[in-house]
Amino acid sequence: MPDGESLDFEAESNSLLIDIDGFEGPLDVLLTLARNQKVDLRQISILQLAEQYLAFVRAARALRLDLAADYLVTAAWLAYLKSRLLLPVEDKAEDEPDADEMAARLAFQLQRLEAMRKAAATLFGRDQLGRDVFARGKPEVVTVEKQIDWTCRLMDLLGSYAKAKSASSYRPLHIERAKAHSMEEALVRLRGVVGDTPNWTRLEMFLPEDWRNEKMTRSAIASTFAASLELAREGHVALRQTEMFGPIYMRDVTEDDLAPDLTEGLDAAVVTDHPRQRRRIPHLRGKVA
Amino acid sequence: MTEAETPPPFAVPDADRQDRMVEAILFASSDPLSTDEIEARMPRGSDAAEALRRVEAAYAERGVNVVRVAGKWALRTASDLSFLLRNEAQETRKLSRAATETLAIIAYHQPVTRTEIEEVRGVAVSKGTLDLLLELEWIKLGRRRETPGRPVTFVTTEAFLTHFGLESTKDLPGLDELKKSGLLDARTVAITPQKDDDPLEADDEDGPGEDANLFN
Amino acid sequence: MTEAETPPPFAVPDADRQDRMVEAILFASSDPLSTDEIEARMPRGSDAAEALRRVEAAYAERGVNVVRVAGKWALRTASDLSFLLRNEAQETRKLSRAATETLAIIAYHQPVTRTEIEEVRGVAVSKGTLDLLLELEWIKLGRRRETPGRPVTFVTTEAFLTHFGLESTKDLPGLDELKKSGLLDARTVAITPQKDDDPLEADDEDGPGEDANLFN
Repeated sequence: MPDGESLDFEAESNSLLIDIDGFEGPLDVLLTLARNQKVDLRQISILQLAEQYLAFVRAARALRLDLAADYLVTAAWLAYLKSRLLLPVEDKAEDEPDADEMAARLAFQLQRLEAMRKAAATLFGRDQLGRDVFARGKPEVVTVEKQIDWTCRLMDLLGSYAKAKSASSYRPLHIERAKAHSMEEALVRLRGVVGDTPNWTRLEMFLPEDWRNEKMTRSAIASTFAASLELAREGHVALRQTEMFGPIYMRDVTEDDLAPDLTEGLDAAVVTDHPRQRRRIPHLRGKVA
Repeated sequence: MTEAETPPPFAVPDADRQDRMVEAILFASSDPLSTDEIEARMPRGSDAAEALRRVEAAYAERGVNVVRVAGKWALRTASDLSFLLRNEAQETRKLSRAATETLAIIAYHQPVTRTEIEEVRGVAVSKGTLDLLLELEWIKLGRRRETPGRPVTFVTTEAFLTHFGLESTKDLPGLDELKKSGLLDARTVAITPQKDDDPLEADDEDGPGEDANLFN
Repeated sequence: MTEAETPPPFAVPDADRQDRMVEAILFASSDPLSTDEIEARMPRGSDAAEALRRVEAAYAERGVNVVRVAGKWALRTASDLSFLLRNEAQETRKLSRAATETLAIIAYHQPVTRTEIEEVRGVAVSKGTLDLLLELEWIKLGRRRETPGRPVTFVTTEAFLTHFGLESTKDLPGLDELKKSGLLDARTVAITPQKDDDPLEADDEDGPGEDANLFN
């Protein structure tokens, strides 16, 4: 290699080092180095190229230690290739690839990359739409008047009905909140009869009409009972139960009822004016039933 | 691209070239341009007004004309050809699943209210779906239901029968027949509650495959 | 065309009128149109291909030319007048070297897998690069390669051809020479580290070898 070119390379290789971040991997560096040999890539000396690359990596490492792994792997590979290229051909082991072939492949890869670079440059050097050549600035929209023919076959109709029908019979399982007659509702209802119930009347008589079926009546009894307790506590009604689990009667409160000694026959809860009374009410449900 | 890459700074382009420039400028512009705006884009010494007159004349008989709009210039399709820019397309489209299902439910349950359709489908029925079916004249409004709110009901039409080749809606196969014909897929049939009640019967029918179906 | 069975409702327009129609249709559209699409818009009996040839010739020297892109026809401003139209140029961000190279590799090697792109470039292709090209609609996904792992391939789009004014991917500049030189042959190169293990086997990669089945 003439001195002049060698110097060129020195200068180039300095800029290579500075430019390392601008290179996209070892192949990029190799291609640049190969270009520096100023020969057709097909005739490139892989041996020289390997030497130059190794020198480049050495120098780069001296400057910055964090040289990317790719560069080092390629360096190792090239060092190996170089040694293989230098060895006499007879020493070649059976299972190892031919060094010349490896070199040829590297040369091919560089050529190919170079070719793609040129192709990219040519491509982007073409007249580009919107940069060099222009389409109509105000395209006239072609209005499409669409006439749609909707079709549906009988089979589609039947199939979809069958699906809809079977889907609706198998809704996901939801545990619905049980319907309950609230004490508030019962209270409103009972307050309505206060004053109109002079005689002892069974509590069941005050249940709302639509709660008298088998499933819902327990809830209504519970709430009505609780409401009656509340009204008794407030002093509006009197309650009476003559035996355990016996029927409960209610009537309007009278003067007599207000006397403290007349607690006989009444549930203890009625006369106890205890603030926690209402909290205990839920426990009574079972008894009412 | 090559011959004129660097036109001498003061050489005025010849008339022919000026015409080409006006054409290109008008073509590429999204808005009408005034004579001054056009001239401003042309090399110095060009006469846009002259060029525009020539270009206007050149295009007078063509499929695209140079027209003046609001004192500015633009290229427009010749008015006698505007019909070319309307396209009539006939398209055959399959009815959507929602529409098919809705139509089917109306056919089987008529007269049926929207709420009832939704109950069967388990999802809301969009107004668009009903509108489409009404527009196709496959369904029409029936009597109002004499319940609170007096909701409208939907029924199928003659056109519906004609389209589906039915004598009457009574000819529609029942759910059992649908099952037998395989329109209900095996999976859904396998988990019908009646069969659950009687495991022996289910066993007889489906054999050991039954369990597998449940989880498929 | 079909004069015997269905006589056209109007007389077939004469050549001059057909030319005007082709002009109008091409002018109206900013996207390329195929001969068939153009003919479909013309009255029955028109010969769009003939008219297109005449119109193409008529516009050859004008400021707006008829060009063939992506196997279709379009009107474009003459490229020697681009300097006039700077105002119309959209701001396009300059593509990175990685993106332009990747696009070129896809264009010349298509269909091509990501791994193959990486082999050519010698570096990993960042997702951002492919995303950008996909977003520009210059590339799209092709068929999966029927090799182990069934990798997706990338191919260029019609928008790519339109943008670069190419009639087809066969018209890519220098394609024939590259093919002749063998530079577009699928060949795996030893330097790619992951292929170091067994370069001979790696060679087989493009044809699905017997080994391929082991991984399917």
